Amino acid sequence: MELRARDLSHEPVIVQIEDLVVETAGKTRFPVLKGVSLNIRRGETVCLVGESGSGKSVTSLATMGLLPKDALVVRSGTIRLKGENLLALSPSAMKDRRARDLAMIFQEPMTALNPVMKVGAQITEVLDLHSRMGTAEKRARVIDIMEQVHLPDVQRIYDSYPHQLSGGQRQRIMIAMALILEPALLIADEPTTALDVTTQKQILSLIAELQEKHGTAVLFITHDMGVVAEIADRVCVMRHGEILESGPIREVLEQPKHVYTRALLGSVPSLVPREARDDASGASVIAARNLGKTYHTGSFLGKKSQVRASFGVNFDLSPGRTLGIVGESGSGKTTVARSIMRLIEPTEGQILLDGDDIAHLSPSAMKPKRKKLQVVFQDPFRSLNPRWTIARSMTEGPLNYGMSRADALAEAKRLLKIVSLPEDALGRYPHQFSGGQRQRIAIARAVMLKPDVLVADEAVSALDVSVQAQVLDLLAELQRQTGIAIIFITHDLRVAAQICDEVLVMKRGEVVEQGPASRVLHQPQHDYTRALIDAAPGRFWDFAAGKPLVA
Amino acid sequence: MVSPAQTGLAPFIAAIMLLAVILLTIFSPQIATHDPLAMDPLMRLKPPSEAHLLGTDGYGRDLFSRMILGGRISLLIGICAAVVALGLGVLIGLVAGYFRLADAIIMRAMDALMAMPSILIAIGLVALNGPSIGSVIMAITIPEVPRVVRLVRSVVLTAREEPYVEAAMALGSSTPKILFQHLLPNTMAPMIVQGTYIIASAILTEALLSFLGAGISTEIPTWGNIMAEGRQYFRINPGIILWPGLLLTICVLSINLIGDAARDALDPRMKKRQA
Amino acid sequence: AGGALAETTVTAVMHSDLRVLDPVITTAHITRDHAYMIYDVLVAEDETGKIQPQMADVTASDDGLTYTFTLRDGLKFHDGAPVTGADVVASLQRWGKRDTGGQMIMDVTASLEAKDDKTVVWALSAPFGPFLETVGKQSALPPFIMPARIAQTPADQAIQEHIGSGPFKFVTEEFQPGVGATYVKNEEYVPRSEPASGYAGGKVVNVDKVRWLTMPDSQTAVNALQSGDIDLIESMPVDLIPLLEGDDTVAVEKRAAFGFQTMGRMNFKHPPFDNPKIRQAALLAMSQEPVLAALTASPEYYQVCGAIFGCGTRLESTTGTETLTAAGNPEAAKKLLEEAGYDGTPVVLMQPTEAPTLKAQPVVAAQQLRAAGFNVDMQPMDWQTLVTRRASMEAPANGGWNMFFTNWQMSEVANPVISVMLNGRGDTAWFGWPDDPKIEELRKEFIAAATPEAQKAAADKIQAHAMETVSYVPLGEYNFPQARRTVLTDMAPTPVPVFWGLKKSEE
Amino acid sequence: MLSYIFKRVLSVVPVLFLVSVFVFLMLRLTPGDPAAILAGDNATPETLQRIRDAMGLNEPLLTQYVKWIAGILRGDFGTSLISGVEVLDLVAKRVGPSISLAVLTIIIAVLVAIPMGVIAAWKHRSWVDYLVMSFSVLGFSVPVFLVGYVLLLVFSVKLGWLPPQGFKPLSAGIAPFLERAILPALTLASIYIALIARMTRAAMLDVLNEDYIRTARAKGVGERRILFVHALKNAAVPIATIVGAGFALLISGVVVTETIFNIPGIGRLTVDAVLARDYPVIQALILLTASVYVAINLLIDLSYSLFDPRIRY
Ligand SMILES: Nc1ncnc2c1ncn2[C@@H]1O[C@H](COP(=O)(O)OP(=O)(O)OP(=O)(O)O)[C@@H](O)[C@H]1O
Ligand SMILES: Nc1ncnc2c1ncn2[C@@H]1O[C@H](COP(=O)(O)OP(=O)(O)OP(=O)(O)O)[C@@H](O)[C@H]1O
Ligand SMILES: [Mg+2]
Ligand SMILES: [Mg+2]
Repeated sequence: MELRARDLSHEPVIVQIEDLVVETAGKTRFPVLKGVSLNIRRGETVCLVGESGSGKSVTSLATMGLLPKDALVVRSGTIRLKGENLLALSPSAMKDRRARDLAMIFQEPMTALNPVMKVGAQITEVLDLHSRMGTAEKRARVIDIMEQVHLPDVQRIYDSYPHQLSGGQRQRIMIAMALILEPALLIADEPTTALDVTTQKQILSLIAELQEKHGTAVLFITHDMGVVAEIADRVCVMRHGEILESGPIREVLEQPKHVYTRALLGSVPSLVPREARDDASGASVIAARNLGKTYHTGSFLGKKSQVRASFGVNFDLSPGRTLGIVGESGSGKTTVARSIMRLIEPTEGQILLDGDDIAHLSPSAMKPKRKKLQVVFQDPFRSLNPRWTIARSMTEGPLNYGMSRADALAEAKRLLKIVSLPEDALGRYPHQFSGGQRQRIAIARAVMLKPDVLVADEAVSALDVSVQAQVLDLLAELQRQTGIAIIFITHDLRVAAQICDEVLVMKRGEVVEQGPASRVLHQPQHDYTRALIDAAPGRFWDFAAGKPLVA
Repeated sequence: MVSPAQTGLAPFIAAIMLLAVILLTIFSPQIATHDPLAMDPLMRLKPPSEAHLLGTDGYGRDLFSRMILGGRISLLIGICAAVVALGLGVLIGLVAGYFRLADAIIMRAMDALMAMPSILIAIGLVALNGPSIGSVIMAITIPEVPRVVRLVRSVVLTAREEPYVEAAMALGSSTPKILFQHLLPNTMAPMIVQGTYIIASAILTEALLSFLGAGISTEIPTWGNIMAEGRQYFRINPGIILWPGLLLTICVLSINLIGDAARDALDPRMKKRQA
Repeated sequence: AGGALAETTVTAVMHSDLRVLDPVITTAHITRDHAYMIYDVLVAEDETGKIQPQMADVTASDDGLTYTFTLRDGLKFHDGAPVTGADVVASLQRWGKRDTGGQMIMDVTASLEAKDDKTVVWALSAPFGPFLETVGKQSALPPFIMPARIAQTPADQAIQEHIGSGPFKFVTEEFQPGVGATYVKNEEYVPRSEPASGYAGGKVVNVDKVRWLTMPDSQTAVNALQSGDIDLIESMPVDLIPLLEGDDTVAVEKRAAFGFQTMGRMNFKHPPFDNPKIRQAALLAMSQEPVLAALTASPEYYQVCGAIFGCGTRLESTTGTETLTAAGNPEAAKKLLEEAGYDGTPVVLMQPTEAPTLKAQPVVAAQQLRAAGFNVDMQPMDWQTLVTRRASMEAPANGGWNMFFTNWQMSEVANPVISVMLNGRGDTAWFGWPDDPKIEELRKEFIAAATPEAQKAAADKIQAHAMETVSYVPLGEYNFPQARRTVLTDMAPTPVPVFWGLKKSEE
Repeated sequence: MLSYIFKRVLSVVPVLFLVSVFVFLMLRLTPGDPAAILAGDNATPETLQRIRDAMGLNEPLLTQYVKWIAGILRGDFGTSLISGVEVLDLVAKRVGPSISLAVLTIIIAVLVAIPMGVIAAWKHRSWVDYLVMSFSVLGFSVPVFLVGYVLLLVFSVKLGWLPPQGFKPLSAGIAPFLERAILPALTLASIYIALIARMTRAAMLDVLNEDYIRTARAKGVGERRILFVHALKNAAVPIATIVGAGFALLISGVVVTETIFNIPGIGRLTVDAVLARDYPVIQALILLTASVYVAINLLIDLSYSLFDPRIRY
């Protein structure tokens, strides 16, 4: 695969956004977009990238005329669609343009479809609104577009409700709905973020295929540089409501002009596995033997249903080393983590902490062991009690184990410095910090107890790449200083490649492949691992180096 | 916090009206023109006059004085009922939300309590203990408890899944510590809101109980029993019902409006919408 | 063809809700009123208070020891069976187990037998002066005649069938306690030939159907009367009379000369009212008029009266009630209390909260007692709790009581035999349980009295004694008027609302 | 689905069992003695004792309870202690009015409240919204009997349009039924409308924030269709839930309304029975209302799958 390098300069400009300024409504106006300009030609894909909150979604919603009325308003600028200024249109005229001339698909396929309407009807609704076709004709048209998005068993799916479809299928329905009237412009706001890598790959190629076929202009919003490398003709990099840099994909990736772009690209972890560190001690601090967990659900009256969320997990981890657990959503990664942490009681196997089996200890017997096992969760917004000051959150553990408050506070200060947060952070509340800062606080809190093992469940998945890089560096630094063993759970192979010594690949609760990171990621043995690696977007490109990766 | 522009003026007007009613009742001994208990049956059901601002009731007692003292007791009943219901409800709800085993049993009992018509339980309980203030408060409180329990339980069930609670477990915090320090504060916002609704509905329920003949003694005036006694004179002297009714409505309305405003202000989803 | 003549239905809202249908098991007035509809009585009182034959002629032997009842012809129960002597005997026996007067007669009964289908002979072992009055007078528990098979039901168990020989038949299917009851004209009934007078004479029914409705809200009843939904409100709240003023389709009037006596009763068993002086003080503290005013609203419908047998009656005497009928004498009461060494023991006053004719008395009385220095603990409760609690002989602190209030129809207190408050037999006496041998002696004297003058003399002594020991505190008489639509005419002026004789005209 | 229904019905059993225990204990611990009320003013203590014996009130509580439950299982709810009428018969005659009143109320409430709530949510923070919300708060804040009296005063007494009291069954014709039922139903509906309108608004506000509403807008769907087709059906579950939960409110309202408008329903029957300590009647009635409440909420639970295809049993 390669970067796109099509010459589209002969194609007409479909959308032209000029000097778009969007502010918050109400008395205190706060600029959200500070004069954004961009244009997209027929058949062209423009990717909008940038950190969270930079204004990507606002740009797209403004174009659709869907800004939340009571919150955001367009102050100035124009948005022209084939020469016509959309901002000047009446609401009903704008309503008429939607779906016909410009369409949009959203990030969450799970929530973007009306759960109580059959998907066929939801697609048909577009035709109801914008055409005068007869019933049979409409149905034929809908079936046709559903086939175009490669949905299987179209007749059945036509009469299905969204919840009866997989995420990928739902996203295909969204695409079908968006493209049925062959709009000139398709806006896709992170359409694949919520999908598995394999599904993501399919959706991306589907969009490319349909774009080819209908000559649609596509505005594609994503924060994943891999995806950008895969599909973009041109890239616009946004930050703080401004476009910092834009240009053809190759130009931006190879010679980024803006420092921010450079930093952004530099933060994208490489798919090349880190060099294996040698296992100095050899003694394992934590180990799993045939660990498994089966969930029993259903009420005490109802019939029991069982989910075998994980089984047959075996590993040994020695101090100072990192074990990665990768796999698709629902493959049982979190279940393993929670079992090890003894947040749940495993149903099979053993967990050996310093040689002692803790798999079935009672809460009181578990208490002294807890010190040695700490955890960092995925969502930085929910892993700190919003009502507690940072000081209180950080000292909670040590106080539980009898440390004096003064000592605990001193230790908290020390650790805050290590995670590069100001000392006065102690008196503040979580909402006063950004996601990345919160995640660093969570890590600091976890190491307050000087644990032997740290379990990080998707600890960086919710963060922007640049922030992600900082947090990963922090973990590595801590590990170097304290010799902590880390179990790192992620679905992102790039991240796994960068920090893991060993990798364990899970699929449907089962470990399908396990071994040193370099081997698993380089020479995958199992088909599933191979498929996973193949699907990783932009894997042909080395972003930090700004050049293709030579395999 | 939410600015007045966002929530409208209503809660502010409500707060002012409520304050006025509360002041009126707090200072009722100073404001009252007569001893609210002194009766003169030969002067009964007199229309408003200089001597009796709002006239007299069926025993020849001064309606105005009774009404403002009655407000004090009605409010007191409301507040006590809310405090007791919340206290019990939070405790039971925390336990039900956190311990699976207790949950099944507690929730069945709560379902049973919910299924029994509250007004009938209340009448029964008042009959059981005699119509004292205490038993009326209890009668109003008990049917409210299951609602509070459900609310607390659902908050706890959600909060329990929050990573920060799991983190606290991982940090070795004990169950009571998690319950009272991590989970309890989460129930505060909905509880404050629920509390206002309980106050409002308790004041109304007290009035209903009096209306049905299971209220507090006429010796202790409340809005409810003033109205209940006045009901048969509705067409003769509607003031006996309308004046306390008006005060009660203003008061309950204000409390409800404040509750609504508090809910909007405290609801994280509403915050997000505004963010 | 059947529809040619419109059915006349009289719809009445009665003073309370009919729930108990057995006239022997309860003294509730509404049940007695119901019984007057469907049952007949042997002998009955006429307008002047004289006992007249109704179902039977009665003759007394010269020694006053044997009474012979001879049933008249044509008497039939609603199920078609003729009324026989056996039915009468069974009915009288059941009644004799429950009625106070009946019990006293039964105490001196030698035999009560049916000689044949038509004749019943009642032999006494000792003379019983007010025999006919007890059997024939309208009271809370008159002896109604029902079929023997029904009357054989134990006196403590409610009867299940409601069959009498009276002028109306009870429609069992339409009976809904709390809602209403329906009576239809008994076509088979043969009225006596004399004109109706009081409860005696020919009970001629001029309407086809009578419906009694319950309306818990008196304003609703007034609304319904004005809208023509109902024809009669038996007991019209005086306060609401102004609503009917100016409406000439409606008349408000007193039914009968005599109404009710309202009274308070103290508990003789427990302090402070076990002390006669303190009872006296309570009597001195009280005054009738405020109580009556709170209860009845307008002086037109109440009367201050200290006579325990009623004002305007043959036995009237007002000895010992001078302060009661005036403004009371709190000062004297205070002094007496001091003398008696009253130590502030709380007086538990039971106040029913939901009985319209009973809730005002304790409230006003409490204020009067407090003014005289009593420490009053007024405990509100519903009427049911009250009737249960007043049966408790425990100390007030353990669920007992010191004082409660109730009302009697004048006929129920009209003489010392009937009036239960004058029973002085200690623990078997009426609630309050006075142990008062003196009054028992006086009552015997009354029973034994041969002439009206001797009876009056005995009654006077009883009045004086009762007030001295404060057997109870009479709080005056009241008489709620009825409100009827003027389409109803010819209603009998009896305290019990009877539905024979009255006519309903087309509108 | 069937097995779910079976399970749900089964889960009702412990609830009703607890209800029966609560009621039974509550009554037996209450002072008040049906024997005393039956006997009247001049009964002697022995008479009372004998009547109590005859009523079976002197037996141990557990025996009484077991007898009662055993009776119910045979379909025998006993007889009224006071009037001697069979409880089942007594209640059967009284449920009609209450049910027809309740149904009429619910119909009125739903027809009025849902459009109110929808419009309030649509015009969020406009004066329409405030108007609807003010009305609905007011509905909660005025005592029911006041509403009843005022309606009565205006429509029957002053205007003379409607009869002031009483009840005619539906079998007597729609007009006579409505004529007498409309005022009580409106009285009852005031609070119910408030409740449903408020919940509808809240549920609609939630739904209107959902992604699929944005999707619908992106398709060019008009406002009315968004409100009534896309949003309302999604908001139906919480609305249906509140309709069920509001049933409890309805009962307490019914007690009062039946008194004011003199409707021979079970509300009044219950109050009368409580005041008269007519144990079998109270027990049967509370068990009945509890069962109806549970059944309604069960039906509503099951109805969720009509509104929301994700819910399947
Ligand atoms: N409804 C709103 N009201 C007020 N401000 C808003 C609203 N929606 C977005 N904003 C603000 O606009 C800015 C840009 O938001 P936007 O959603 O476009 O970010 P984004 O680039 O799409 O981020 P992400 O990658 O997290 O989706 C942010 O600062 C955000 O706080
Ligand atoms: N509490 C639970 N009860 C029942 N089933 C559960 C429970 N938690 C998880 N599961 C099921 O166990 C399986 C594994 O879930 P798990 O959360 O471990 O996956 P994961 O690999 O962490 O996925 P993701 O990447 O989405 O976080 C899933 O099928 C899930 O539905
Ligand atoms: Mg976005
Ligand atoms: Mg997970």
